Amino acid sequence: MSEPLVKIQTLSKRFYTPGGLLKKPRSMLAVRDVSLSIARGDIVGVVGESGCGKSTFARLVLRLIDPTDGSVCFEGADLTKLRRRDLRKMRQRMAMVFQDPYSSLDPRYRVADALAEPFVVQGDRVPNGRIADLLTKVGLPTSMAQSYPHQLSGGQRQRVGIARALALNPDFIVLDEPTASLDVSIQAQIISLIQQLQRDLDLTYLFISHDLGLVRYFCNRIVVMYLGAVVEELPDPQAAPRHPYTHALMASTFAPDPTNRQDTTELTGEIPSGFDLPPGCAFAARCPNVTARCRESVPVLSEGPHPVACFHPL
Amino acid sequence: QEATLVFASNEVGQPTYNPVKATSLNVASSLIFDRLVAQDANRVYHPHLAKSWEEAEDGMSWIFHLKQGVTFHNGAAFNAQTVADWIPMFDGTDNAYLVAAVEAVEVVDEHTVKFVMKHPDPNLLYNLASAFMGVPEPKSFAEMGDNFGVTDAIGTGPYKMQSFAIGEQTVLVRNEDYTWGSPLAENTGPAKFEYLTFREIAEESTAFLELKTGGVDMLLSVPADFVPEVEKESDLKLVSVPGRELVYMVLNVVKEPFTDIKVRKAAALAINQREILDNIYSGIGQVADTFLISALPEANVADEYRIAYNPDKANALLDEAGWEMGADGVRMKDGKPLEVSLWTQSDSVFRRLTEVVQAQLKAVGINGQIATFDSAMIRDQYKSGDQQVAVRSYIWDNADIVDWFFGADRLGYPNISMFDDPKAEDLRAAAMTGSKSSAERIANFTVYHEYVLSQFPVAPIYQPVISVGYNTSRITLPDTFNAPAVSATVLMDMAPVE
Amino acid sequence: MLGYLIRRVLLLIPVFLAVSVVIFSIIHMIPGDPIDNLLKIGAGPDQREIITARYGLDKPLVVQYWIWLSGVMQGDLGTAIVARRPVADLIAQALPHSLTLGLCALAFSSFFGIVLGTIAALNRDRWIDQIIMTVVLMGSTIPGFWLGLLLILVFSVWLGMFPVSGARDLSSLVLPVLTVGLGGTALVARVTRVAMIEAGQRDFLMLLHAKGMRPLRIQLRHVLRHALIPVVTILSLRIGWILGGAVTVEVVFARPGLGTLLIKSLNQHDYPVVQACLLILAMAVMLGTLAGDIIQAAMDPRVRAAL
Amino acid sequence: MTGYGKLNIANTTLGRAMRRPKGMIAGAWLVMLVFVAVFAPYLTPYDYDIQNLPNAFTPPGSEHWLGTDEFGRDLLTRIMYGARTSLTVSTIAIGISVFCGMCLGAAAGYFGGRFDRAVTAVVDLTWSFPEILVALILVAIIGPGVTGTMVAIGVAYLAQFTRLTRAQIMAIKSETYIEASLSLGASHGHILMRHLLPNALAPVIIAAMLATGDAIILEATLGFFGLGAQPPTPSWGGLMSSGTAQMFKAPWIIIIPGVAVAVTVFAINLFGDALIHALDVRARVRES
Amino acid sequence: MLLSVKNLSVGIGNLTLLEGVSFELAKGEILGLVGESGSGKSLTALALTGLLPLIGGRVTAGALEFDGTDIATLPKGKLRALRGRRIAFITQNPMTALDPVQRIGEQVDFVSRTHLGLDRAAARARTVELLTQLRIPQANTICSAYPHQLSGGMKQRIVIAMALAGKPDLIVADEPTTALDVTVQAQIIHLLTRLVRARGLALVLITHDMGVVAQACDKVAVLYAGRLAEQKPVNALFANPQHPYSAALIDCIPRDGMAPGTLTGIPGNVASATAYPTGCRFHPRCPNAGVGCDTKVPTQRTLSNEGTVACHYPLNGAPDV
Ligand SMILES: Nc1ncnc2c1ncn2[C@@H]1O[C@H](COP(=O)(O)OP(=O)(O)OP(=O)(O)O)[C@@H](O)[C@H]1O
Ligand SMILES: Nc1ncnc2c1ncn2[C@@H]1O[C@H](COP(=O)(O)OP(=O)(O)OP(=O)(O)O)[C@@H](O)[C@H]1O
Ligand SMILES: [Mg+2]
Ligand SMILES: [Mg+2]
Ligand code: NI
Repeated sequence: MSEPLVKIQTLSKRFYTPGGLLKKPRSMLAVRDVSLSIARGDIVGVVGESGCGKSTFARLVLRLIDPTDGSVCFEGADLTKLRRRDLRKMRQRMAMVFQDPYSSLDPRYRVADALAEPFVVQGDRVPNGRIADLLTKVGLPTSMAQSYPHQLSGGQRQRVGIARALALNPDFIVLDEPTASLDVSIQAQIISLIQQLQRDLDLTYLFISHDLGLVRYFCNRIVVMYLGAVVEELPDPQAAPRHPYTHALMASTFAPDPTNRQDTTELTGEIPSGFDLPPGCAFAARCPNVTARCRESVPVLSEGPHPVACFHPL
Repeated sequence: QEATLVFASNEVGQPTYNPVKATSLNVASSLIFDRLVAQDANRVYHPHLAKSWEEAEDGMSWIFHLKQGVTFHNGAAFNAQTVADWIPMFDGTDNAYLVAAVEAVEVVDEHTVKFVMKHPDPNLLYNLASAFMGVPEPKSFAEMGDNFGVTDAIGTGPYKMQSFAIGEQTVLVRNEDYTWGSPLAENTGPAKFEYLTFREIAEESTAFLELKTGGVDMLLSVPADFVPEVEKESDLKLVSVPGRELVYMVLNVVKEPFTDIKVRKAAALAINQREILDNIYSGIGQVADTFLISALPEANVADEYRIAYNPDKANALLDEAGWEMGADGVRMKDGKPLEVSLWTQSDSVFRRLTEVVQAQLKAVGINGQIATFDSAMIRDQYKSGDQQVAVRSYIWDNADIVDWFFGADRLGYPNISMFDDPKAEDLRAAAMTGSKSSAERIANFTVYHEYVLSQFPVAPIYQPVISVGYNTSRITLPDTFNAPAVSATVLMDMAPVE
Repeated sequence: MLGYLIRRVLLLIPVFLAVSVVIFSIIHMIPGDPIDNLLKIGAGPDQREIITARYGLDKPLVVQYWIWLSGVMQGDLGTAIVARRPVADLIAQALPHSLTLGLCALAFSSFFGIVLGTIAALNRDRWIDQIIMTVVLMGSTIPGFWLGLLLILVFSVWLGMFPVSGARDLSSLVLPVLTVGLGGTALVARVTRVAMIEAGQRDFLMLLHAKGMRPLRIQLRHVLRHALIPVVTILSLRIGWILGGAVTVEVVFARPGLGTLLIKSLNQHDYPVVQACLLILAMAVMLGTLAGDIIQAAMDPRVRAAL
Repeated sequence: MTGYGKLNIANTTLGRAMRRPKGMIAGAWLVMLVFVAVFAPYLTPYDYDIQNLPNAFTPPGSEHWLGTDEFGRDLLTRIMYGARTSLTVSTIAIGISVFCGMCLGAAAGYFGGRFDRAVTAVVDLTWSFPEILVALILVAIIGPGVTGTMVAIGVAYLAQFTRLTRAQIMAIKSETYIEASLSLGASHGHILMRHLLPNALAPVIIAAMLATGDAIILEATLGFFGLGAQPPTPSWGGLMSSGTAQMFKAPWIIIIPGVAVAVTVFAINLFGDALIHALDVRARVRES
Repeated sequence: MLLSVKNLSVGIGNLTLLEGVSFELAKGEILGLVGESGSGKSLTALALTGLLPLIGGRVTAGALEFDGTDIATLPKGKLRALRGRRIAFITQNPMTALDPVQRIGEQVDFVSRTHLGLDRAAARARTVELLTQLRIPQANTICSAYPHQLSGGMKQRIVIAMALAGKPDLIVADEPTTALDVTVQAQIIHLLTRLVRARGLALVLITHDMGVVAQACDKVAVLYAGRLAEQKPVNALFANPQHPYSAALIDCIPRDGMAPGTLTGIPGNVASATAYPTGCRFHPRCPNAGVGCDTKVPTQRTLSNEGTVACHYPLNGAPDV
């Protein structure tokens, strides 16, 4: 294995809710000790339920926010230590596509302006024909350059978002639930577009989603997060789950097949709040196989080809 | 048997009825406290609590014979001892200057006192007639301390204080035992109204409205603006009382262009007093041509010193002084326009008056830039000496006002004109401290006054009268009063309509 | 909740101190000298020094502030320089007038504002909404003092229905309350209308309908209740605004209230009185905000939870 | 390049605002007022400052349409010139206020932290005070006159714009497109100038518009207390102030300037309403 | 049949947003209503519960027979008595479905107090019982809680409890799990299906997720742009989708073992209500579109005896030209 494109080591982020004069400040670990290497051309999926820290992780990876701990190396350069100016240059190499296509475009910017912005902020001129080129690449008519975001449908906006991410020819793109707010039919379109772009442009993806089915279809490697920590890393999408949480996730995905009905759910109980995590395994409260040990000590991610953080993996 | 009166707007907000300590007193205080002497409309002194008095030849002592049978509201008797206790109360107060010349008060017998003087004071009777010389009851005065004049006020006057809310109203109740009223009024016995309510209304138009709509029965001073309105109403009537106010324009003698006496004189002659009287003051009152109100003997200056409107002379003087008329109606000299700052207070009457003054100055080519300040700030501003012209008024009825406003030791404020002239200082000293008797004092002040007028640090404008407006369906009043201003003398003759 | 209240009240102390510093320094930035008001014609030159010393005005500002503050802490607001009376007396005399006017105006604008705003919101975009909002808007575009004068002209002078000025009985309260209240009504009506419309678009209303609840009950028990939360907040934040906004109106109607006192003292540079008036207003503002917070917490469990 | 991030509010939006009947009537009044104010010297045969005392208190008639004041000056002329003062004072004051308020509010909202808390605390406190009080005290400090009034009004409204801008910035700051811009390597300056401020501008413009109306009232109130423009410069408040004393003799002197103020402020509010609708992106979609 | 919708058309203003929708539902059955965003699913739900006037809409044609009465023409008062009592509604987003300032208990109590005439205590007892049945721990405490104190899944259960409180015959659930996490979604769907089976209720389950349809429903009605595309028992639909749209929709869900690149989605955009295409509204996006699709509106046809389809060129079926 050659040097990975992105190497993430023990990345953590703690959020502090500001205590006012009247409120006690509280803090939560939104991301806990996440380590991950992404090789060039890889598509790594991150799944987990809402609020488990996926977006925070994505932001950390691109250093849109500063980590509390840990490092992110991009081609050997530690992003967390780069100076502002170098970081800005480095941003040409990586990009992000956001979850909500409705708020990820400035309502006052025409499509052309939005696509020109990457060049402007980098202090470059927009190469001739680049905007039309980008639009074509994401399957939009070039006439759309003069439209405002409110004139576009959700899918079209998301395509603009993708085009903007592609503008500076990055190597690495973080996709934060790019299809979560779209219709299934449009989701499929966007997924196939992303897939095709990956192949054509030799991109590396960190793909974030709450939909395990989608991630299993789309990614080479899957990281499962629960309350800020990685609980399992599936080395390939078809690997059998070893963590009870992954298993539950899989069981909760409804297969579009009426002949194969599942009628049970294993999970009961509530996701604990990140502010006051119980000691021990964060999943203990909902785990069907919970033991006394789970409630006392925190399992660590095991080594090996199929790492899992559980005392009694399946 | 009650009436509601409204104080003049300049009497609003008076904080206390303590005559010894107050810095200002309103009409109601003259109903609560009586004074030793009273002035008539011609400012001649008449007996009141003092039946008669004798001044020593050398001016070093005065003997006062007091009225008998006078009692305070609380029953205490008024006698020589009262006066002896009273005069020392002024020590250390703001009003101490009134009796500063008195060395000691000696009780001669129960109803006779002798004032022993430090030095002759021809002004003593004037001082004794002032509102601050209303006689309080010494015992309760000592007992009540700062509350005297606030929660209660005990004098010998025709009315007792019933309640007092500062800035709001004062309610007086009749003193049924009163029989010692000043002979200047027709009625010397108990007053005719059982209750009098004095309201304080700062806004003149509101006060007028109250009178018009019957909310109050009498305005103690109807603003000139509303005089025609009052005249229009069938059940309202006006009586006028000579006032103590004088409106004038000050010129700063140390600021260009008024360092040149010709320009000062021109500015003074540019003021059309008659036009102002007719248009701003509805023709009520009279034009002023000296710096003192005309009732004072010292105002009787030689005609050459009187300052009257003369635009031709003004223009000629300005031409002489080298100020050439420019195309836009503003005079120029050495390329500089004749522009002056014109300061005044922000009250609406002053603003209007000043606007007319501005227009009149403009007519002879002087361009005035109005700046208004509130009454507290403007005094501070005068101290800077930046003013060139100011429009002001004073309320005072003694010639020593000339000393106050033109004394060289008060430059800036009150000497707004920055007038500092050696000859004037000599004359001033003679008038202030060199006079032994009243007659001498009058002569000295007249000369001093004439000299000041001849230097044009000031241009007199207008001398108002006080117009008392009342509702004839509620109140009857005689048509004329023998008093220099609205006071107990006037109000004692006020009677309810049957 | 109780703990919150205690902390919230304790928090008022530093705010109060900060406000007192601001008020004190601002007042002393005003050029002019109150002593000039006290000097009488004929007073000797030493009189000025005597009076200045009597009021401690010759001391450094910091010392003056300290003297003032320690007095205030002990409930002594000092002595008015020009009015020469304990400031507390003056305030005690003026405050009831202002409070009556302010509270009546507040009640007036809250009542009419909420009623009109609700009617407008219920008839959104129909003519009745347009008319109400236009009239309400007109009410807020008229300068208060001018409206006051006009009301006097019409109701007192022409119709003779109410007294022109003063504060002696209830009838003298009508016109001032109307004048002050009208502007407030506009504010409340606008906020209520928007809040009602916004609350009327809440998702949970659909479920209330689905439960078979009567529409009127939904509007009054649920929508209005939600709409009142922002209305109360705005009202509590602007309580000082409504109280202090009466300044001009008090002058026009010659009401011997705090506003009249303040303006007069400001003109005379009677520092202690101006300071006290402003301090009282600031207290009213702080207490208003506090009351607003409490009412809001009482009305909204989410707010309570965040405490 | 297409007009990258350019301000596109003024031209099209004003047009849209004017297209609504309310906006049109209100706009027409305002345009007329500005016209009259600018060209006053050419529109009236009278001077605003030349006194003609015998002519004082002429009631409205054919010679003087709105009558004359206590110095015999034509009231219509003075109202026209007064519009100059009142409009200039209020717009400049609000301009100052908007500028400073936006700077403060943007800094507080964008950078947050202690500075934000300090600004918010001060702003909230002053905001709760009636503008008239703040202005009265400031005029007392600065001194009366046009400059004093402008500064006082400007400062009195500072809190409002700081608050508003801060709230806007805070709201927009959490929009994803800001993060998107950051992820492309944008600097703070770019974010502030190209995204936050332009997007926060619309509500601020509307608030400024409405505040201009309030400022006219405030200016009139200060004028009423004799603290506004100094004579003979006419201002609406000053006219009303001198009219109070003449309320019975010549009620028109106070009534007419008051009507001018009320109508103008009303028009500004109506126009502001129309602007709100015109600026609302969603409404625009609905209309198209 | 408990519910039979015949030719339902719904309009708002002068726009016809729903056109000729028909389906039937018996007790104990679950009907899945699927379609992309804007296809008219929620409008159908509102029509079924008589809530269309809330959004300014009205039934312009057709009949909505519920237990023999046409609720489209029922007077307001009677409709309100029916709503919450016999027809219950579960809304999409549990986060915003409850009044945030009223206690949970009171909100649920209201239904049984209004519709079943229970007094305060009885209503509360019933509420507690219902919540317990829905596997909400400590139902008593929850009753005095406020909505913000509960998680999304919990709130959705409260909404379900509210729906059940009036002992309804028909429940209309508009995307009850879209806002929830997958694990919670699974719980809720299972809960609903179990309730329907156990109590013999009828459920109209609105969703855009073919997976949910496949797992939970007995019958499916596929909506596209305000018209019914296809309607069939669930097994038949998945085994043999005849409308190209149904087929495409099913293919949008990634399945285990799908090869990369096989997921293509449906080209184009969802048709907008203000600019519906002429003829078959799906034709601009349809891979099978042929002559006539752009002019003629397809009618509902019964091809196999299992349901109806409205397509000129159905898959595995004779074209209708
Ligand atoms: N700026 C922030 N300040 C404080 N807390 C934050 C901040 N951003 C996120 N959090 C908290 O961190 C946790 C993780 O949030 P994050 O947005 O990363 O979750 P997510 O997995 O992306 O969720 P979703 O699927 O809803 O997008 C949440 O509990 C959230 O409340
Ligand atoms: N109040 C309304 N006014 C005008 N058009 C409306 C209104 N409500 C809905 N529509 C239109 O009616 C059509 C159907 O809307 P509906 O809400 O039923 O769709 P849906 O299938 O529920 O979509 P989603 O999956 O997004 O909930 C859409 O085109 C929508 O634009
Ligand atoms: Mg996220
Ligand atoms: Mg819907
Ligand atoms: Ni370009």
